[in-house]
Amino acid sequence: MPTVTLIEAVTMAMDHEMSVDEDVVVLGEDVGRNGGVFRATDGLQEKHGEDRVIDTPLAEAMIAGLSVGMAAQGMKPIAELQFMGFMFPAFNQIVTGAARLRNRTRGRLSVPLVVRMPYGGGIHAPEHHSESTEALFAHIPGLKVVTPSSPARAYGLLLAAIRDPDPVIFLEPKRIYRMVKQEIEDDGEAYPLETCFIDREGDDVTLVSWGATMHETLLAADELADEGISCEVIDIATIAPLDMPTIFDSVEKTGRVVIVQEAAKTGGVGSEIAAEISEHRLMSLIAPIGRVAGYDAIMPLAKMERHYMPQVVRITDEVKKVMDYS
Amino acid sequence: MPTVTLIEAVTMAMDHEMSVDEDVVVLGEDVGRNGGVFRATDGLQEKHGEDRVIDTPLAEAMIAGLSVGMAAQGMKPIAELQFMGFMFPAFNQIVTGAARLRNRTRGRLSVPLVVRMPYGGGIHAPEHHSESTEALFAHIPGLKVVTPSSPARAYGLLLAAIRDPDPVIFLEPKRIYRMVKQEIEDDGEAYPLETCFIDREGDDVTLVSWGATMHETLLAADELADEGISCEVIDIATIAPLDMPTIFDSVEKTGRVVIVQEAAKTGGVGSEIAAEISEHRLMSLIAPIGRVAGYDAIMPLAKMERHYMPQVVRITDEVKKVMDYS
Amino acid sequence: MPTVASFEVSYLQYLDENSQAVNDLPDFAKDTNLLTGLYKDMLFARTLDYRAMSLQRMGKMGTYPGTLGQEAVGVGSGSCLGDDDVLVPYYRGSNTMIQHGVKPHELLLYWGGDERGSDFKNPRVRQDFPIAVPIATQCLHAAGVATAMKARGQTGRAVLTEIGEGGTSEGEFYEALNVAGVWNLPLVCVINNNQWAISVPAEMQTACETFAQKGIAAGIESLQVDGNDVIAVKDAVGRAMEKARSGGGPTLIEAICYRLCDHTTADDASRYDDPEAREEAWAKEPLKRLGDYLVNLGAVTKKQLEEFEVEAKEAVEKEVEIYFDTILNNPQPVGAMFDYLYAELPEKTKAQREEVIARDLRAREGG
Amino acid sequence: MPTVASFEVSYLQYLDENSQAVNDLPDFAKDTNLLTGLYKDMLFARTLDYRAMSLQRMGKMGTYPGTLGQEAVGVGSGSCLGDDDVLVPYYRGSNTMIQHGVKPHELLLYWGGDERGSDFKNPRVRQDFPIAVPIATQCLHAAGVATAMKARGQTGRAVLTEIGEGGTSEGEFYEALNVAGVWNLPLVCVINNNQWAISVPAEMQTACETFAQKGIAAGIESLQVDGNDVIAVKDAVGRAMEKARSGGGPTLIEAICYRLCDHTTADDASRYDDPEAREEAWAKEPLKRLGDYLVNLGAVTKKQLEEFEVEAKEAVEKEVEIYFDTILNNPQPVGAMFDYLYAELPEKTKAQREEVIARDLRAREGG
Ligand SMILES: Cc1ncc(C[n+]2csc(CCOP(=O)(O)OP(=O)(O)O)c2C)c(N)n1
Ligand SMILES: Cc1ncc(C[n+]2csc(CCOP(=O)(O)OP(=O)(O)O)c2C)c(N)n1
Ligand SMILES: [Mg+2]
Ligand SMILES: [Mg+2]
Repeated sequence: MPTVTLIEAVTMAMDHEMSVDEDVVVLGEDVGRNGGVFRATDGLQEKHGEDRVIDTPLAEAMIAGLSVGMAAQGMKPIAELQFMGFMFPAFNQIVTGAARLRNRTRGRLSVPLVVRMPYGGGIHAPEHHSESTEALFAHIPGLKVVTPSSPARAYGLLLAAIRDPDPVIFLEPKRIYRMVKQEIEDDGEAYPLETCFIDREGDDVTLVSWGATMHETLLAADELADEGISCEVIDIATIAPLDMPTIFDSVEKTGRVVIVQEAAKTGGVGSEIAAEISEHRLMSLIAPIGRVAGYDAIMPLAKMERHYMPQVVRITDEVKKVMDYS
Repeated sequence: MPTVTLIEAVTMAMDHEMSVDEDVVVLGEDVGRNGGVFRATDGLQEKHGEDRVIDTPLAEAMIAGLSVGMAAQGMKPIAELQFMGFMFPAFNQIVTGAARLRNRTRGRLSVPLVVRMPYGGGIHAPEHHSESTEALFAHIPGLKVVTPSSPARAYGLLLAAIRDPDPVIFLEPKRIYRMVKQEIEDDGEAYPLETCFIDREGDDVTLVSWGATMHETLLAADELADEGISCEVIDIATIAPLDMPTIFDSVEKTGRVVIVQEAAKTGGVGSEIAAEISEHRLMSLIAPIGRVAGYDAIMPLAKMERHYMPQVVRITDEVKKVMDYS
Repeated sequence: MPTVASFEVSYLQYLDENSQAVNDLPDFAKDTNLLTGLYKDMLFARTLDYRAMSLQRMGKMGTYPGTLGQEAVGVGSGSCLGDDDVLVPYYRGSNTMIQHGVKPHELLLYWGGDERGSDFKNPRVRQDFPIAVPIATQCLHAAGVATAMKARGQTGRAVLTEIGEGGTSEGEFYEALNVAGVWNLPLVCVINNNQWAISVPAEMQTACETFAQKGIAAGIESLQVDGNDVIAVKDAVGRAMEKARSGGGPTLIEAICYRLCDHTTADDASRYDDPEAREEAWAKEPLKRLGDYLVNLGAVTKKQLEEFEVEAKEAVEKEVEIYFDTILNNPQPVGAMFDYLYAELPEKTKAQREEVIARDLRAREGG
Repeated sequence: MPTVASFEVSYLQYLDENSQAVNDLPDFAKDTNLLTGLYKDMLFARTLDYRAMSLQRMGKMGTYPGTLGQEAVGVGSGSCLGDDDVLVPYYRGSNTMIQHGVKPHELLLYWGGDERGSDFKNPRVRQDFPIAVPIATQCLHAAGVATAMKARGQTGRAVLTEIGEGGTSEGEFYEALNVAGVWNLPLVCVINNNQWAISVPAEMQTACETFAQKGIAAGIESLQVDGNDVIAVKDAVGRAMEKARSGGGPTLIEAICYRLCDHTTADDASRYDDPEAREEAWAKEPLKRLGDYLVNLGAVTKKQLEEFEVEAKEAVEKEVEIYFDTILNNPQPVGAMFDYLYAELPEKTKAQREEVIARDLRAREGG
């Protein structure tokens, strides 16, 4: 079994699916000869040819809109947008095009499309390269939104996304692209979408996160364990549609929740999770729902970005606050 | 005092501010000779001239991007986007351009811009003409998002928006454009932003809404009063940044909350309000937080749209559920 | 300064304003039966238009974008579509769509506010896109369909898309042409230059003297045709489609006509249109143009033209009947709001579907 | 088919690859002091570039987009900017910005990850836009600034903006040119055609034989210049700016050169660039071009050129010192993250500001 990083797992999943399904094609800026600015498509063009790993002109609306047309013909495009900060020109096509075609035509046409993009901060990248705006996609009916927090999940969830008959926004937490390696069998086994993963069982408090901040969340859980606080840690993995039952079960057990997100706090995915809990499991709660999040500020440039992001200490502080609540 | 509809109040506010501030200009598709497809700019070009009420080419990104440039020079553009469904091409310029310029330049340049757009369903409009995606703007630091629920508020809040030194997204609930008339003095008095309005005082449950659904929410409160349920009704008016203290005070009093929004439930502004309450006033709650919202489906075409939207009966049902909770 | 590149835009017209042939007609146009067929199709278009507007006025349909004065653009272009071609229309594309095989009552359903109007039942058009309301987005979808055809080596197929002259100001229009050019896609894009984008006249959209020249920015063949002359439209689009099908790449065609109706039923053009300009435009309109030509030629009589009108009305009425029958006797169940969102409805959303169905049931049972 | 419109794109060059004058030089170029100044400015640009890259390699700066081989485009264009003009640069516009008056250390600050680098202190450039990273967005800002100038009747002012040849595939580029055309805005747009958009060569962006011809789609004057010839760049941009200032409207200028560096410090061009093509391009590069010309002319000696290098290094080092001094001795307080979001921080956000400050304090106090 190869031992791979998260980004290598992304490549592996695309490679696998391109090998077994000739309708799968990859397109985007610099995905071909260059193998992607992060190298997510490294080697794919050499192996699958220029017709299936396509360097496009520089235009994100075009990449998305073109993909809608291709998908409507039964192809399965995997479109790469270079950074989430550059998805905005494509947003029109994603929302008014991709998300709606099946519904608009009562199922006559559909859009089996994956739009991949790296997101999040912490790598000292230039301006507009570090944002986390997954909540914008999560509000749009017709889309699915997925983000992996480990190489194995990247592989399994991306396979699921490619095979999904509907548009999936696949968000890659670039800060952890190369953080850890994992042994993964390249066996084409997909993971289920709309399913949370319980990464650590615990009794005192439920920590919910996704993507790169799973890393800090698990570290916080470790630290807290040393202090005698037992955390259950959930990786939601599919941001939309959310698997709330898994979270509800945990909340019933622990009665306390802290949600960790890198995105700006207001209107983030964490707010939706908190709202669902306050609607459906309010009476299980024995403490306020904590949200550790990026501030409601514009992601600062490199020199200050670490202050913006949820660090381990912010998580442990919040958990202690929630634990101390009475 | 003239008796005006909400849309006439919008026109009145623009007219007033154009008369007293020569930096204020109006631009958009069909805003000039035609006076806007809803007639919001009716008569403005005749009065203020073609140089200040400008018919643009048909391109929303352009309207927004141009406005950023104009605003950086100290002009105060009021840009009209014809329908919220057509704001998506402009979203890039609003998010990466308008919302950030002050922050990016440490205050050297700023964007005193208002982007107006009609939103919401219920008028049997064609496809893409009926959506409510205010939550997308509300998540973006650097923006303010405002929506009026009455002619007086339209006038006062739009004046505030125009005078605000930063970009304000001004959302006009088109379903109630002409629903009621109100006497308004054209005195140039602005209303404060970031301030909720308490439209009805009550003790049993707090109803929170904004825009067109304030209408159904108030009707529901009337009906419920007949049944002996006393509702406090809050119009948030400024969607971002939210005036939570006013809502918190009400929740402390009533212990019960139902939020009413027309937008799709998941990831809507209602989720943020619920999350804030569950973080800061959890222990005031004696019942789960109810959310009456548009479904997580694509806004249907005219024949089915009424089923999509929050009707009075859905609100009264939810309030009763919350009241019956024990 | 040496010249490193030069370009020309040409203009195609066969029948002039007085219905006189100004050029050698293309072969198809020597077949007067075929021309009579085109005339009848344009007449059907106009009849449907008037009927749809009257339905709207009676509150029996939603907003409707008429095609008055633009029948030659839609019918001429649409008549060039083969079984294997794909049409990616814009909202004023009714006539193009009908030419390819979309049922007129489907269009009534769509504009009447019923999603089933985009579930085209004719196998010939199952791959066609539904109407695009967000302007210019369709151009990219069309380029995508063309990309799929090319990737799969499907010569013999091509894509037709259309846009208004106002829509050419949108960046997505240009992005689509640009990629079509560089990838040599089998795509034909027709600009319906009807002089107006709602109230904004064409000369306020761009400084260009022609809309066709916008194709030069994409390096693709571009030309102008008289959009009131269905023969010119059909000839230009037909040749462009044939070129596209055989690997020759994309073409941009500007068809010049005049929007003789309001923008939609929600508009009142008298607020901004000049009555004289409109009067002038009426003199050039496409039905008169072809009708006079056929009468002058002796191919049809004036009396026959009148008979065609009766036939058209009958044909339209049949479509209106199906429309009414569908919305009155066979409305969509409310659950349909959820049934096509995804191939399979997410768990999270199932309760909402049940709620909307239960509420509807309760309301019907007289709650 | 009659031709209804025709267009030409011309090419401007004064010094050829061998530094020979191929055209009568414009007046300014007869002033060898001025030319020597331009040479020094290009040399400063190159020196700064190398230094910034070495800083990045040492981990003392962030990603940096070099301008090697493109010095004539930036210096030539920027030298045409007057006190009242506004520059709306793109991310590879360092040299244009410096020409107008942005301090080189401000650029280092920006790319070093400090927002204060966009708070240009020189009064001459207080109205200039900061660097635009989202490609093509700057073109619309530039058109907006030009709209303000026009609306206020400020003749004598004009706006310069720039974009890469890859960026011309974005719709917003085209939208900006189109509105500039139809409103006759005082706008000059320079395309830095450096042959590459990261790894994608120019011929994969578009089927156009020139990028200049994209202006034809906007109905505006468009031309090509030799982007390795600073005289040609300065002449073309200077005349275009003058035209814009005096109400003559917009111009699109394609400057052809070659990106002799990696896309940014995060890139490795050897993965895709052809060493031979790069070798060829080195022979045409702008410093050699002008230096040889000045030496041949006898205006400067080879030895002087070497002295210029020393001077340039010293000047760059001064800027680097200010950069280090600022980030090390005068870093931004963490609250700054909130201080420029709005003119006044919303109530809702104040607690967050306090939190970040308190946390920072605690961390410093050794938490
Ligand atoms: C992106 C977008 N912006 C605005 C609109 C609203 N709108 C509908 S039609 C129209 C005018 C279009 O004019 P043109 O492109 O010339 O086409 P025509 O209607 O004349 O056929 C506008 C502004 C829209 N549908 N989509
Ligand atoms: C909207 C957007 N998409 C993608 C990127 C990422 N990106 C940065 S530079 C670049 C290539 C640009 O090439 P070109 O326009 O030729 O300019 P050059 O870098 O060669 O000067 C890309 C794709 C971006 N910054 N903005
Ligand atoms: Mg038109
Ligand atoms: Mg380039």
